[in-house]
Amino acid sequence: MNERIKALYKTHIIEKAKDETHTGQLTDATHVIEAYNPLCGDQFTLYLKVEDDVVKELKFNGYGCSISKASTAVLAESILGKSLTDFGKVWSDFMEIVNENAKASPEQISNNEYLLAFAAAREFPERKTCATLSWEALAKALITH
Amino acid sequence: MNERIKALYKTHIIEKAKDETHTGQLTDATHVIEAYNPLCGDQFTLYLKVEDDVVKELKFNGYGCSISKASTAVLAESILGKSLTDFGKVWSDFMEIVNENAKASPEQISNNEYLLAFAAAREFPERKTCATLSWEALAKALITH
Amino acid sequence: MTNHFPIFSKHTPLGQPLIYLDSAASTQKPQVVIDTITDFYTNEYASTGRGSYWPANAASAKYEQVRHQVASFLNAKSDREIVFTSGTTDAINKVARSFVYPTLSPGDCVVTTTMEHHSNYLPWQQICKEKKCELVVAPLNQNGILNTLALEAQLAKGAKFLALTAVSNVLGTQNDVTAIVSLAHQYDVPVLVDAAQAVAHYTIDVQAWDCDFLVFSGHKCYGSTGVGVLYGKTDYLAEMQPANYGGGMVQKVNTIDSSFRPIPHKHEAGTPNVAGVIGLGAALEFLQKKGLENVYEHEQALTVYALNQLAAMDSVTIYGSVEQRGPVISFNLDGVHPHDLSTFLNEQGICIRAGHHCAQPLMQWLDVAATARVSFGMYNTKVDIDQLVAGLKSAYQFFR
Amino acid sequence: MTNHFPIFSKHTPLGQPLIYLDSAASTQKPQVVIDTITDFYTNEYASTGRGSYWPANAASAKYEQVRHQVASFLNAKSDREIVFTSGTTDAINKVARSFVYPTLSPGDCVVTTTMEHHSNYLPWQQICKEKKCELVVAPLNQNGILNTLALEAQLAKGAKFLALTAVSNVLGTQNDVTAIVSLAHQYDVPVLVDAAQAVAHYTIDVQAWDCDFLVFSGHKCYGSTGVGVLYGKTDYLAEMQPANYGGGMVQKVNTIDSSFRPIPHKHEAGTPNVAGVIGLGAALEFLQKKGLENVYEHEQALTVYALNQLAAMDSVTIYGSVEQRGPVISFNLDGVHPHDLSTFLNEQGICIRAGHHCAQPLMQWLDVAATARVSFGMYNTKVDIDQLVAGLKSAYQFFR
Ligand SMILES: Cc1ncc(COP(=O)(O)O)c(C=O)c1O
Ligand SMILES: Cc1ncc(COP(=O)(O)O)c(C=O)c1O
Repeated sequence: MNERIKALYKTHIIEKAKDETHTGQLTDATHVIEAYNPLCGDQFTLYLKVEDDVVKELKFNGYGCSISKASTAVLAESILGKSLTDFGKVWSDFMEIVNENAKASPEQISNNEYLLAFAAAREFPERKTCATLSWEALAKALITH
Repeated sequence: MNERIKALYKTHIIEKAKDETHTGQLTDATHVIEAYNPLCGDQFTLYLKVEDDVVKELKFNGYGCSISKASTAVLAESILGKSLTDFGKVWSDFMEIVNENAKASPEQISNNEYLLAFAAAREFPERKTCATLSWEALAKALITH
Repeated sequence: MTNHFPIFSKHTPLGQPLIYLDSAASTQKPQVVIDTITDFYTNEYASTGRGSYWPANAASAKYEQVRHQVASFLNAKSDREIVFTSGTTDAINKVARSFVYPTLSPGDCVVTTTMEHHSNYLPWQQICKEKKCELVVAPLNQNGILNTLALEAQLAKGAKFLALTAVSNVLGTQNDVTAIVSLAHQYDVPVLVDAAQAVAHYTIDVQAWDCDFLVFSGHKCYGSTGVGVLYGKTDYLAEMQPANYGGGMVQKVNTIDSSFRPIPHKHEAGTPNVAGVIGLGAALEFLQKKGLENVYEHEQALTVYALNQLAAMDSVTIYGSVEQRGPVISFNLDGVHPHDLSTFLNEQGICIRAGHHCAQPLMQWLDVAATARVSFGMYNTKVDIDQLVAGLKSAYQFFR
Repeated sequence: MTNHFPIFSKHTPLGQPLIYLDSAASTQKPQVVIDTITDFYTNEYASTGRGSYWPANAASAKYEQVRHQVASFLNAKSDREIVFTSGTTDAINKVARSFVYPTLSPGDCVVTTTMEHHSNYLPWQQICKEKKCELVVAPLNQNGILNTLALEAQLAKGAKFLALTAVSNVLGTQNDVTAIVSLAHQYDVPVLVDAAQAVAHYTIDVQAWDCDFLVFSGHKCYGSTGVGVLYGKTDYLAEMQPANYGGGMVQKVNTIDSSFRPIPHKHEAGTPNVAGVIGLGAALEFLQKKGLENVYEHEQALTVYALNQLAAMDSVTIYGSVEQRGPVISFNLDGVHPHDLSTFLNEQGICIRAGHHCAQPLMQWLDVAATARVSFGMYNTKVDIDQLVAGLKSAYQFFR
């Protein structure tokens, strides 16, 4: 098996893609966010309960490739319990990590190994939209709100 | 001056293009025919007086290149006094003479030197529509009539 | 056969031989097509139209010669029935917008099928929406074959038009176009056939099929990008309003109105894709030299072989019927998302398609969000399929 | 400069060096453009879109890169403002049909000018006819320059749209686009600029010009056939309905309706002319390397030289103004029909255009049925013009 593909799907991604900790839905969500990629049909619905700017609960369900699933799971973990303001930094870090044009190396950006697991997306720019699908949708929904 | 161009515009064509014998119009025409080439803007109006299938009078006016002018003048001469039925043969001969894919040589088709003057159009297929402009319009008008 | 296609003599950036299994999206180009385009631009480029100089007259002559070639390729009655467009999508939109739209009144219906590509679905949906008409989507039988009984019931109700693909770009289903057109004509319903997935694979005969319109793209039959063909019966093309207005299609322009040139020219506004058309001509000649019967036989053998190989894998689900299908196979590998599969196989030089293949209505019918798809061209071999199967096996292991 | 253009290293079929004076119809192609297209088809061909394999991802990346290149070539604010079309004509029809048409009510008016090419005249005429609106044709001053007073009067009456060429393809007149757009905006009239005759000749700056839409064709700026550009301001492009529906432009397809992708993608239905777009990218890069200021200076010098040479001949009538003109000159030679002239010059390897140049309204204004036209590209030289003048002199003799 070649090294590039191993790097892309390193254990954390395959592991997180199968992680069902946050799958499900919330009936009392304050925000319901649709993340949809028209080019491949991948689709997630994110349910958030935000109180006083803090994400108290998050569940998601949907359909997608391992990268989009894993990145949604990691998003859930990264934001849960955080204030939206604090999360801004994590969000930008993640975007930089997957950005193939970024100047900084992934390791210079963050030391969170779950975020860093997506660094190989830099080598696969056509998969970047998978990594950022839910992240982009979340930002868009919370900004327009 | 090169030979091809001389052949195309041989004396008969330049001569006939300037020939005003049949220019003018008829107020008592039985047929008024518009010959128009949308690609170059050339345009002639033909006035015919046809009685008992015989073309008794013909005048034309309009605007065009020497080839279309000369071919209209030659058309006028060839049809005047003829029955439309008899003219059919002249019409086909002329079309064959200018047809670059014809099997017969121009000289095999006709010995009318005014018709033969257009044979060089075979070498200039893009000018064929100039040679046939009025001829085609006439055929179309008399067939649909 | 690959020796005609220069791309196969190279390796991928990762150093693998290229195994191209996405011809349904677009075919690779034979050397002779590339050379024809290069030669045109290099040695005798000019725009077509009324240039009475070399190379403009040469370019115009070639352009019209390709029209003639397309007419005989499709067995059309006359060159005038051939309109060049920028692709299948453009051609379908022209017919929808300029031929069908003006005939629709509120409450009318237009019929299409569940297996259409978005390009043969959305134009009809949108004109129906605008005109408050109904888009009737003819259903499929369980095996992915068109339900002709249901179709006939819809036609009998007084449909205004039927738009139908010759071959599904997902299931590979090959419709019995002759029978369906004849059915539609019993109810006086004109038919457009989307031949995008047929043109490179078997012989099209518009007179035998008796379809009223037929469309395809050059890039899917070994030709240039940006060029397509709209075939239409003379009377229909003559009746149809131009979709675009501009240079080259006009007779006389007056201040308030204008008159247009006869068909096909009135449907070709603006400077055409001359190099594209000339490249298409080279592609059709190439296809005809190889012989569409030979191509068909070769690709059918490959398809059967691939279906057998895939069916032998427990982890693979194949969609659609086994009978009567073009060289297109959609499937899913248990537990592996098509996109992950595609990325994985790409590392081995194997190109497959993943996604909804611009056929969301069909995906809804299949009840999947996406499939993996392989499709073949004349350059594919059994070795490609063996590599694919090996790749599927290691992907299955890797993603477990 | 000719050494970049391989066609000039050959002779015509009659054995003459090629003197190409028809760049306003279409420009010749530099080697680098031809090589880019050949290389794409030969070494990394694939369709764009969601292919997660090489070469599809490479093709998509290049395609989007050219979009970015076009945006910066035009000084657009964002790549999203750039839509690829099949040409100028296609782009204008899209705006007429999908942006202006829906805003028209009976009695409204759309303004264009007497110097427009049919492609920027007929689309407006036809939508006005359909909507029972008036097409107002802004008049010219005696010297062929737009009469801005008359134009302003029309705009003040409440026009819905203004469609205007940057440079006349017959007279060469170069309109003061910035001033005219600003005038139109005073009356809240959006403006489309037809830059077909500008793009290869001087710097376009859509922000400085402040035009709402701008269109051009690849084949007139040293690029491929079958590709064009529609620039539109973000809000307008977003508001504009798609003109075509099909693959690649859709978000979600439901039975009754569908949602579309954001701009620019919603305006690009179907497989695009990928090779054409990539060729356009190479052409713009080539143009920028040569420097549009240098090109402008060179072509202006040629134009002045040619105007002087022609003016010195009593038998020649030149149309239009001497000031402010692009490298296009229309004229007539006494007693010699332009078509005869063109055929005559062609025998000497000299290519000129003859006819109405798809500008019948302007021909009516000039009160001629046809003109002869010469136009220059970066590859022309004074020697070409000397040859032309010599040719005109012998033609005059020959046809006396
Ligand atoms: C001023 C002008 N506008 C529009 C066009 C139409 O361009 P195209 O034929 O490439 O669509 C042309 C050239 O043909 C032109 O010169
Ligand atoms: C069945 C079918 N119809 C229509 C199309 C659209 O063709 P194009 O994108 O070349 O316009 C395609 C392919 O994309 C197709 O497979």
